[in-house]
Amino acid sequence: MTAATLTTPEEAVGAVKTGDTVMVGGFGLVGAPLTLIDALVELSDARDLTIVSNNIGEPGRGLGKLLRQGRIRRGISSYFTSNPEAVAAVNAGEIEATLVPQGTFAEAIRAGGAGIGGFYTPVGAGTLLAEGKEQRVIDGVRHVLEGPIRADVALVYAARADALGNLWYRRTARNFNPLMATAAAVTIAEAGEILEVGELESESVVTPYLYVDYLVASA
Amino acid sequence: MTAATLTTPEEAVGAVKTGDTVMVGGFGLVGAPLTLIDALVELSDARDLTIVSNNIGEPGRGLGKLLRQGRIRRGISSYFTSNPEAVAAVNAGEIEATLVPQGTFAEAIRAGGAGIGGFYTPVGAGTLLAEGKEQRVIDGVRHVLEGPIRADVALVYAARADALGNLWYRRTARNFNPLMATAAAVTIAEAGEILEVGELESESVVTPYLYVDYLVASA
Amino acid sequence: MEAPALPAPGAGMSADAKARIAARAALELHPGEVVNLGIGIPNLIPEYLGPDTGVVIHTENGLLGVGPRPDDSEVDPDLIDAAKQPITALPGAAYFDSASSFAMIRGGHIDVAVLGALEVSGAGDIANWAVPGKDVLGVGGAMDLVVGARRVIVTMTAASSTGDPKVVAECRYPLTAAGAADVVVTELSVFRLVDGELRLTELLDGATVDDVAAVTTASYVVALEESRVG
Amino acid sequence: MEAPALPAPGAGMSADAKARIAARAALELHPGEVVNLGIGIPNLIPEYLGPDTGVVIHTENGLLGVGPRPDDSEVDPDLIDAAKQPITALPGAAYFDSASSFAMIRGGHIDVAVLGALEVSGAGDIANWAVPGKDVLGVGGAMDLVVGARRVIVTMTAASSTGDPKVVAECRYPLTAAGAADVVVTELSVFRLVDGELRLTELLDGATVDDVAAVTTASYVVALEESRVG
Repeated sequence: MTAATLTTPEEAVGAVKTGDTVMVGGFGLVGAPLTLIDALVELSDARDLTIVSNNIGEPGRGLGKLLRQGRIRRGISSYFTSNPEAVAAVNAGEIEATLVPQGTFAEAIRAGGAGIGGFYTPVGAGTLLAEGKEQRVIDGVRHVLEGPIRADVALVYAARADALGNLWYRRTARNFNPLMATAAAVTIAEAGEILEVGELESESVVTPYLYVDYLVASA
Repeated sequence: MTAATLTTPEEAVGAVKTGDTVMVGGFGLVGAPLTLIDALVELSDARDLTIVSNNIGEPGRGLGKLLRQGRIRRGISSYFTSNPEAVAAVNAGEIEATLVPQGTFAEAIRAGGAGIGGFYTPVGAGTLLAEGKEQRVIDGVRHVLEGPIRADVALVYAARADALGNLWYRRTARNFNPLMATAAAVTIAEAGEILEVGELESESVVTPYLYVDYLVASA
Repeated sequence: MEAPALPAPGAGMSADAKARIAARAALELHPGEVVNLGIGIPNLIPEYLGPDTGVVIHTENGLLGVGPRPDDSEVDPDLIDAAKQPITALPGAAYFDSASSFAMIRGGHIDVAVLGALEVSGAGDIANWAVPGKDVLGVGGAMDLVVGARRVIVTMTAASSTGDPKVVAECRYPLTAAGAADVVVTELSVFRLVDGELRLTELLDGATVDDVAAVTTASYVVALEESRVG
Repeated sequence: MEAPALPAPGAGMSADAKARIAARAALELHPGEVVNLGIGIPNLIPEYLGPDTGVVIHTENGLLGVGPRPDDSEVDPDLIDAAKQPITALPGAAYFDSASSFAMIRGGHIDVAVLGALEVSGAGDIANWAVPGKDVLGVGGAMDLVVGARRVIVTMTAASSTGDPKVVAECRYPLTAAGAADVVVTELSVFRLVDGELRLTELLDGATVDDVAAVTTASYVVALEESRVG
């Protein structure tokens, strides 16, 4: 693929269609692509979305805005609890919830980007969250088979990008962003700062630009 | 675990015992821990070693020296061919060879460090290298089940370390080193340069120091 | 960071009980160990670590080398712990993505996980994430941590707010993992799981064997050791 | 980097044939595509890419953005390609570890893999790593590349050095992967696999349909298109 296309938030979120699965980076609101989320909320009509994100935002903040619009059909997360409105929506049957242990969630997204068909993890074996999943004993330890998670569109946030779309993340705002950037058909990166090509040290690039389709400057 | 212990090559390779599995970083000789390999060759008596390395060095260079000493019992590699003496040793029945596709080799080492019990890859399915391995069709594509690779000791090379043992790799000398650093009971890192704590940017650390047991300066 | 004075033993207030549990749990951590601290009581532990313990704190959202809490002027919006509270990072700290962070955890590279629980069974089963009939919608990294960490320390009050024992014969609540606990610290005592056997090894703050028995339904062996509280 | 003059058609020497194959294969690559080039003929392709094609070269030992070969004075011992030859890196290049590199490959993020082969079958099966009875000790990244790349271009001479056809009904040699080839470029022609059907789409350097048939045992449809050689 070619260098990332620099575009507006509005054009970028046009990639999200009704019924899509959308990954959204961030741990809580830290490292969340807030400009892109706002564009999705204000400038897109896509609905019946499956959201893959560690949390469904907070009440009225981040993905919590999209939730209030009733445009989320399903969430795949490790921690819905940080948004009581998401919990209420699940309990009211308004959205479907798939709860995944956080490490499995991260690993499954990585697997989705890395062409891995599935993996065995000891985490969750024998618990409620392994119900309906294949389990097998490996070296005496019970493991659960987990499949990859992929998406139609990923929305990620990086503190710095270069004009090609290479990404660099700051401090704990890295979290799920580099994983999600690899696991979607279309990746849209929001960057705090967009540098000239060559201004990011090549060893410091965390997400090489072949993963990034659209680049948007943070508002 | 505590900060890495700064030590001599001789003391460090004392961790390698007869019968051990030893991972050695590098793609060919680039990124190979040559000071540690020389110490293993000259200052250690450990034999019957299983070597996990992309190549078994070159004739009389790197791991090729250890091969000439007859101390390698088995090699796990993607490309023995770069050392004709390794090929000859396999054909003479002097060493046992396990050939693994390079991406599977890398992924299996990562899995070994990451507590993954096994993973399904489409690579190699239906070929000679999948013989004897479990295969299954996932989403219409045949996959092979591959297990993790772990070792007793890993020898890795990094251009820069800090005094704690955090590691930074230069250019294509990164290759298998960061993966192997995670996948052994004891990791010995050879560094071209050992900096004060705080001199490596925290975002640029590739191998956090909890993975590194011993730190040795390159000769 | 100077350790604050311990609250008076037996003060009975919940906040005090929690502080005493955190203070006792801190004694379980050794210099150089990499430790992940859960939300709640575990998060109080840094206050009871001396300045030179050299305990290294990992937070699963992507940092090895958590420093003290920042002053208001030092708060960095990009720097939080897993409880989503502002933190600082020590010199020599390293940042990484969530898959790498949980690779550390699941791969056995974290020495100790300290976490709260609803119940621990005599077999070391831990239930800490879900109450049947209530919302079962947040698990976070708990399952990964109790499976992956080399040593798991549970910190919790001996009984629930309604008086139900929390060290139990069998967990009623959904498990986080079976057989995962190594140490349980309550305001009354320390239990250790040794070779699959639950042992009462220490009484705290004047509690008696009978006090512990009154709020414990798990079977255990009384094998008291010298108190580690200085 | 200026493209060198093409060798004269029909010169017949092996080096010339290889150069012509590389030159024709270069026309299969489009601006902005990420391409991985195997050892041998594929490694000659950069010489035939114009300065503005914008083809981005990935090398599986950990670099996206391979630049031209260095002068002797520019050689950096830490900077090689998968053939272990010195390279340079372009501005905006990125380095990564081998697991990340093969995650790119296996995950479908590399647009094109160009590689040599011993045989390609009419079904697109590729055999390029092992000859029975000889050493079967080097596979490298070949299997990952042919499975993972979105488009796989095989560059090889039409027949082996002993005159055996290499576009065959069924591979005699151990497979690298089944049904993986999309395009086969030899010194005589271009074949394409379209919906599982092998098509002869282009004759090169004056070769005739009969010339191709004489060294091809695979079944194929003749479906000639306009030559892409300028």
